[in-house]
Amino acid sequence: MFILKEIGIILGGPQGAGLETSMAILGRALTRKGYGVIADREYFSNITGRHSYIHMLISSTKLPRSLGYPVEILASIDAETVFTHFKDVAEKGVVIYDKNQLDKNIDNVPSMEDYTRERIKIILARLGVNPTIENIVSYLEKERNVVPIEIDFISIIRKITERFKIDPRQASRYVSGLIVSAISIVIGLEEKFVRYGFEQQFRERRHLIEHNMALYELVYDSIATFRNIVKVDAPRIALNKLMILTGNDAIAIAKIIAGVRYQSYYPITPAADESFTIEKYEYNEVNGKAVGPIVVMQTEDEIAAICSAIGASLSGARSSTATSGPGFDLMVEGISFAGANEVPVVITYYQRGGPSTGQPTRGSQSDLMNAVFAAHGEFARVVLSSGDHVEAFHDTVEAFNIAEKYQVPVIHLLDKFLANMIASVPVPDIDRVKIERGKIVFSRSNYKRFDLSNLISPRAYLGADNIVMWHSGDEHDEYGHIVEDPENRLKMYSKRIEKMKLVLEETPSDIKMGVYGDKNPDYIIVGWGSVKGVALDAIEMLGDRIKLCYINMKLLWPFPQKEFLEIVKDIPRDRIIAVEHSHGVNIASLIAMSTGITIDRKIAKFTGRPITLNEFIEAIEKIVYRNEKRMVLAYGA
Amino acid sequence: MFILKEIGIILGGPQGAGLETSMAILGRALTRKGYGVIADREYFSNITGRHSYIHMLISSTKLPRSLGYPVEILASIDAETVFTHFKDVAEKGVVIYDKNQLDKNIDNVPSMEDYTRERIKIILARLGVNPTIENIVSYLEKERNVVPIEIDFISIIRKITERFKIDPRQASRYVSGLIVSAISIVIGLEEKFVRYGFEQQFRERRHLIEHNMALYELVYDSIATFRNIVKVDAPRIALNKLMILTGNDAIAIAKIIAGVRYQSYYPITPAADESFTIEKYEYNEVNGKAVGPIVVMQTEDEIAAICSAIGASLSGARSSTATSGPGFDLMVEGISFAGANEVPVVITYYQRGGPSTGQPTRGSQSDLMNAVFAAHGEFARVVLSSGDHVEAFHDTVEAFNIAEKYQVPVIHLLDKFLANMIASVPVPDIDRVKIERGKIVFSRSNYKRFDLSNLISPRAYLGADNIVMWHSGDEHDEYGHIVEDPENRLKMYSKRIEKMKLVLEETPSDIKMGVYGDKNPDYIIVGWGSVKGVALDAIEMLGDRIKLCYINMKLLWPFPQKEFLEIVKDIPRDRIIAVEHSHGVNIASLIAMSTGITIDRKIAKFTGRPITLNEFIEAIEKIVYRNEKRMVLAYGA
Amino acid sequence: MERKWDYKTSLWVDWCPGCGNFGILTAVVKAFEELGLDPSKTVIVSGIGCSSKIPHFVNVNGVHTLHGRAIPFAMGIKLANPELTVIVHGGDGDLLGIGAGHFVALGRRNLDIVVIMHNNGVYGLTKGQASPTLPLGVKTKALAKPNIQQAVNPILLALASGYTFVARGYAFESTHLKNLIKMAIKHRGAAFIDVLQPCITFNDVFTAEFYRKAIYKLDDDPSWDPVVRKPEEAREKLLKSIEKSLEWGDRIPIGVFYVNEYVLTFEERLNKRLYKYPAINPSNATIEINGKSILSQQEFEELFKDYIVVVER
Amino acid sequence: MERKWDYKTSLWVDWCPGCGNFGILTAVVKAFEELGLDPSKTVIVSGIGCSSKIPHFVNVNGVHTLHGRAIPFAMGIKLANPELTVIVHGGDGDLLGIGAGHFVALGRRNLDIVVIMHNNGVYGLTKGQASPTLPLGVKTKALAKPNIQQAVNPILLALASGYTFVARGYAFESTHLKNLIKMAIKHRGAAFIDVLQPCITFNDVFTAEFYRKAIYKLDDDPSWDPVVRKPEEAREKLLKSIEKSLEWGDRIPIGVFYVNEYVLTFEERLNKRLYKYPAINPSNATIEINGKSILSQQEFEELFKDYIVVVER
Ligand SMILES: Cc1ncc(C[n+]2csc(CCOP(=O)(O)OP(=O)(O)O)c2C)c(N)n1
Ligand SMILES: Cc1ncc(C[n+]2csc(CCOP(=O)(O)OP(=O)(O)O)c2C)c(N)n1
Ligand code: SF4
Ligand code: SF4
Ligand SMILES: [Mg+2]
Ligand SMILES: [Mg+2]
Repeated sequence: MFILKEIGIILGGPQGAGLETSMAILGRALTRKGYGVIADREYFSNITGRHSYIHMLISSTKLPRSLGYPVEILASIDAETVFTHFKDVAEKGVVIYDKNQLDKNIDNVPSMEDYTRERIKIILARLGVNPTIENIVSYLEKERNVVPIEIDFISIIRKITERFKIDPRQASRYVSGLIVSAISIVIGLEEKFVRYGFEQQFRERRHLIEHNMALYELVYDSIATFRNIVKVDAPRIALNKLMILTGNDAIAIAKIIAGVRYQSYYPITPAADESFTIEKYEYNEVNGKAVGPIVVMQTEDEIAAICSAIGASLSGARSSTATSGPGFDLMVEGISFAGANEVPVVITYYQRGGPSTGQPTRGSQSDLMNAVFAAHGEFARVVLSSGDHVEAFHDTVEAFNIAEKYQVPVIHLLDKFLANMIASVPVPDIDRVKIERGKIVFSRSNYKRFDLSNLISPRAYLGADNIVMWHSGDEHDEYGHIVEDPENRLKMYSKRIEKMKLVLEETPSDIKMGVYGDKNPDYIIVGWGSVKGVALDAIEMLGDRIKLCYINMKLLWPFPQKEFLEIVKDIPRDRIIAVEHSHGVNIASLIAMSTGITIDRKIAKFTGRPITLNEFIEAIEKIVYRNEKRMVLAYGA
Repeated sequence: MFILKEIGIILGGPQGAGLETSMAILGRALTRKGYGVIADREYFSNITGRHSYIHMLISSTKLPRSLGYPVEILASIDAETVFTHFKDVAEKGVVIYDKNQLDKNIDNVPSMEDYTRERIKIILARLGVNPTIENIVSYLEKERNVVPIEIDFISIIRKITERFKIDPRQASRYVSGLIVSAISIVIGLEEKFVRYGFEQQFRERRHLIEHNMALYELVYDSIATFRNIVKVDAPRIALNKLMILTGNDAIAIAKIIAGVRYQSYYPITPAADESFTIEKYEYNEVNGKAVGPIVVMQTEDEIAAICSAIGASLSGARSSTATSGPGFDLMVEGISFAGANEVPVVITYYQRGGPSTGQPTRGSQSDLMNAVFAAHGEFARVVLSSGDHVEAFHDTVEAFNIAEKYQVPVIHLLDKFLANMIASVPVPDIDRVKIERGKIVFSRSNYKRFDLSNLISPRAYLGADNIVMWHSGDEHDEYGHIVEDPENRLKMYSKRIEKMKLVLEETPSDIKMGVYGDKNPDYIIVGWGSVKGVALDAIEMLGDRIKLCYINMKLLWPFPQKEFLEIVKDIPRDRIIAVEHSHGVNIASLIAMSTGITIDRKIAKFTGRPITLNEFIEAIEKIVYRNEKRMVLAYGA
Repeated sequence: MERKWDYKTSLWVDWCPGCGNFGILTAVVKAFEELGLDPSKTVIVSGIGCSSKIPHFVNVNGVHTLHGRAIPFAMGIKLANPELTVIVHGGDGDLLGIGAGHFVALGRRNLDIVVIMHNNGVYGLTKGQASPTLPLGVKTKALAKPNIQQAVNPILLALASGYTFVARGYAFESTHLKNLIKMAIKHRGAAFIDVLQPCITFNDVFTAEFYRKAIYKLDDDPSWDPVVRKPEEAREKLLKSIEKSLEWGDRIPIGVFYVNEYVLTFEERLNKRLYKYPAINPSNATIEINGKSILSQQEFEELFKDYIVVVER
Repeated sequence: MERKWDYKTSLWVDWCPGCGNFGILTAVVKAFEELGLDPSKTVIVSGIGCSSKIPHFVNVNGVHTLHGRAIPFAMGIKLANPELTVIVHGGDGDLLGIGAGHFVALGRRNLDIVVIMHNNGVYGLTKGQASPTLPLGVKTKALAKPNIQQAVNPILLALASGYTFVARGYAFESTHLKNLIKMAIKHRGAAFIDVLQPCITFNDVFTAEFYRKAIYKLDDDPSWDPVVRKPEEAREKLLKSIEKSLEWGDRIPIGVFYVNEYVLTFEERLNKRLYKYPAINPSNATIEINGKSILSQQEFEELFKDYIVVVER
């Protein structure tokens, strides 16, 4: 095998077997050595037993942005993983599997969905392979030159439990370390990095470090012949310090830095982890400075989450909530109250597969129109999206700034891909963080909360000395008292909507959108959110054949019509391609309504799995070379 | 005064004084004589004391469709009415007022909002009129040739209470009859029609008929000199039988005829009256046929309203709910469940002023985007609107048909104007009513609720013999069991969305839109819902100067792109005018996104009051003759 | 009894091994078997959560709805077709957190529905946050800090809300639980069973061991009679059961707390207004004849005569 | 006491003449006066309904929110600035219909908020539909048919939910009500007052005449002591007050049903985690210095060191 600049890995096993732990250990270990790492986590809406997997990319030259197929290493904890992913292993790749599973037949994998089983059986039948692990492994070996690496999971773990006198019922805890060890050995990661990974992970349970290092040695002995069989180049990324975190964590940390002091939530995938992280940091002192207190409130439902966040904002706290589609739906009425009363509040909205409960643990970008248009009546709202962890960090701060400067609800529209993806990223530059709270009134006589003389109302917090004020969801006068007079209505209603103009005028262009790639492109790709990474990699890879430019839309509402038109002014309409993790590719609708530009080249994916580089490139090629209009992608298990 | 073909009337007084009763009595009496009647009801979100009024039009030649200013008759119960509406009385019109209010100063009208008071004071000051009733009446008489008709309310009602030994605390009950009498006398309506009005109204409290007729005679004596001072032509409408009802009632009746058997609601203005009417008819037998039983369920909130309606539909009932903006917001998650599980359900959505509580008793069309786009995830939904009572009747039936044929949630998008407007309309032709329930399976082995072999799933009701089925808000397989397989996802998700195509293909064009006016117009006006009446009257009135055509959009989603493009294909883009009771005139956005046509001539009104004919004509003229782009209307108190 | 139907589906049950939900599933299936319920006339309605997956594992109609909303869905199903046996399953978060408003409302209606609550003290499916039944100050392993909210008492809340059958079962006392479920189904009116359910993955405080020690059966006390035997007894029996509901900790009673058959069911109340209900009901009433309204033009005008005006020339 | 503030706004009060809300308004204003509350440190939070218009008539901060949601809004306001006196006003529909879930949740938190419920048995502002407190079978004049749902018992529900101060007042017993309000405001923890409020326009059953005859004061019985005087008494006192809460009809008790100061307030619970809370709290904690983060780059990296990896070449 050649020395590779980057390698893809799939680690698979049943939910609950510790894959997340493996991902964290491996991610830290690799980053420690200086590699760039990214990893997507795919799992069912289930706590124990269903198939889950990590799809990881390790790069020696850059911080990776996207994932693709095939992968060099398939590391399986169970038979289901092999059945599910065998076809994704690269020619000359590696498959790691448990010896004890060799004779497992696909019909004896109850955790597999019937639909999937039938589908895979057909594939195997076409290949003429009997549906057992043994047959698949030998098929891979023979037909695809894949190197099989067999490990006896049971006997290795038994040795550990015996050596350390561990209750055998705890044995399964060691599977994650075993798989980390195996992968490390196969890619030749030095022991000290593996140890670092274990140390970081088990800081608070130090005995586990020792156990896992012992495990590492046993695995080493067992597969020593395969050491460094997959050769990845030495890292040459010019960064000495990195953060490795999920999107949830990036946003949680950003919220803390932005000064959130009230975060409400009702548990929901994939948003809850954000609140959990904030709660971990609810009060800290650093160099004698208090960071906090942050009240992190688990409410009785999402309605209470949004309403209490609005209440906290009225009292003067930077305030936010986090949810996904079903929860957002319940927040809509509350958001309309924030709109009517000009209350700053940030709603972090992680999209997952809908409608209804949909695919709770899978990703999507199908809620764009919901974020922009849900709620009765018209009022100013801002919808902001982020293309990756670093953007998400800074946009989170920006979301609070916009909310407070314009006294509007801001929806930060993200997705499950970002939420659960871990990535190694540069440490954010804290100096870049600006905290703008807008104009605040601390004490005033004859205070008018909704003064009509300016588009931005003078904001005072409840409790401000000598200030008494009213808020009402009913149409109100400058004091906040209910008034139904038509002239007052006309002024107050217009004022609230027309703030949107200020947002458009004053928001810096890099918050509105990012433009990447060729200055004189043949085609322009438009997307937002989690499309960014794969799009940037694709334009780079296709660069010598097709000149591409990617517009990463960030300010989705109000739509930055002027800037968008400026960028696309010279390109023929049929050379714009819109991409989205949805069926409708709804960004195209938003563009049409905001600019009159109709985009009919579209790339859609709505299986709940992220767009991978291989299929994306293929789709672009089909559009460019074969004049396809609509590409529906479906790669990934 | 000339003999008029039609006359406008304003009846005003405090909320709770019986204006609605006056409207009902007068409406029936006038219809009995053969006049066409329409009346808008304006009132505060208040039970007793705030200013409310009826704006009515009586026509001798047609069933009127819109209202306008100025009015021939201002009939006031209190001083506030005179202050609020004096400027709306036509030259040579009539003002009816209570003698006891003559010296009332505007500063002594506590029920008037401060904002309004100041506004009116400025107007009066400019006219040089002191703010008392006396001064206003004499101003009207001198400067505007208005005929003042003074009535001593107190003494007349005292006579009645004394004659019939009525508890004086009940005296206020007679105000509505008094004002009906006065108007009837002024327009020369014969006594028998007045009696008919009272008889219909007080069917169940017959003594009130006698009291009110006595009252009529007293009023007659008191203002006999003014008998028939306002001359309206004899009716010449060729209909012998009419219905007179509100929009709420028209829809309630239509639901009963359509076969609704479960209607859920949580009280909210202006939707609750619909459910109240259905409940009145919850079970009846006509010629031995059972109409019902209809379970009309007041739920604990709107979430329970939509969820229970979906549940009832699963059991096989034609099922619906009715609400307005705040309630709809709460239903969004439920609607997404209906979408995901292909459950037919009708949501009757009466728009009122938003956002938040907004203007709960005023009208708007500002919820279009909410109706079309609220809810996470993508799925088929249908949004249908109606331009008037007759349309609303038939569309209600159609809404159920569409819901059941395509197994989708249907949102019937109406507004407060229609809901509370009473109108005399032809009796609907019951033969036109078609009830289509779609394909139903009553018993089958190996039943698959979500069979993928057809875009329309085979529907069975819960309880069908030998059928067991599952529904899940999670993505599911053909049986309704949760499945996360990506291929199944792709198929099932697409299937649900692609039903929309069938709706577009199969819906008759008159349900999609109505086109009125000139075949070769200079300008095309596009609107929907309650814009229809005023638009049709305007194109008629402007017909000799500007050739106009009106497109009454009815099927709002899926948007009937093809038909729309066909109609506008020959008209320059700058000759299309969009009209809506909203700030954004959002139908233009929906058109832009669906057809690529950008409309930038817009007429907007968002004071909560309906667009009146006078201002609408003026706006069209300004657009046509002065090249104005955006007209914001604001007429009406 | 001849076993006509198989009440288990072939689906793989994806709860964690050792989860209390398995015990509940067994009891449900056994109860249905013993009652011989017709699967096509029986409906399990659930919310969202680990527990709410149960309809897929039982071979009767299943409606797996939205988080917290099983009760309103069930209400619509039942009102439209009162001949169905309708059973709601939900988690403690589902029914007493986001769904508490509906839980209270069902009590006020006494609709003939059974509500079975899988009470595991946590939000299982979202990875172990505190649920509304976890007591103040308890720190399970998934929590970073001890629980900051008090527990709601499900039995007390059900009694306060008007449920006319209130009981508590334990997931791993399967026969006892099965009997409670049978009684609840046979009861006319709103029935509630609070089922103590160990969550092996997230709740390391209220474990099977804990419950094994703490629970005792109300039945074991021969003087315990929770049934209102004449209307006048209702107040006193209610008070007794409320008193009993306050027991928690070392000694946790399971069994029937309260039964009152003297409150009219919602179906009976509707019957007073809709006369032929429940025999004729929304699911079986005729609404069209050959695609036409059941009313002729004349009948329509007769029915809605209040709105019709005949012009008098 | 010197009267520093005027607690009435100049707005016209647009309730129906004779409405019980006037009595409640008087009592509130008087209570505030006697407590000398600083209007700028006091907040009335309300839902939507006739009753919920009250903040506009009182000259302290007013937040007139969404139907049923006053409690969560109030929670956010109070948690963010625990120094505010926060009082929730709502209708019976607002708090026990659409808002019942929040009502229950507040009890579980024992947050230091007062909830005053205007109990008129109807949905006033939407024209008189039955509210959750209207008893089964009652037909008020706005109803076409007798009420088909049972009433929820607000006192019992509050007790079951964990409120630590529970009382009932009557709108037209203004002084008595004023005293209840003062006690509730002074109480540390979640306080609930059920205020019987005649609706002159829609409720012709539970009228002022009706109440005048039916109500009696708990205070009049010298043996009535609702206050938990030591923790061990809580259970017994709770049971007594529950028993009392069942009285309704000819004899309706008003006064204090239950007071328990031994339950930690939510603020106190938070203090255990956030140490300086409530003194330092979300409304007054520093979040920026001259528009910059309060942390330097180094401090940032220190705080989040768990996420940082230093590359080892
Ligand atoms: C509106 C909404 N909010 C949140 C969620 C996320 N969610 C899924 S299951 C669950 C809670 C599960 O807890 P519980 O009801 O106790 O059931 P268990 O899993 O413990 O059986 C939540 C909050 C959701 N599906 N919908
Ligand atoms: C989400 C929502 N649903 C319904 C309404 C309509 N609504 C306004 S006031 C009200 C009920 C009022 O009853 P209650 O809370 O008892 O207050 P009251 O008027 O009797 O004081 C309702 C249902 C609303 N504003 N918002
Ligand atoms: S997480 Fe708990 S409740 Fe859910 S399946 Fe596992 S053990 Fe059962
Ligand atoms: S309707 Fe009833 S509650 Fe509302 S203001 Fe009038 S009397 Fe008071
Ligand atoms: Mg639970
Ligand atoms: Mg009320």
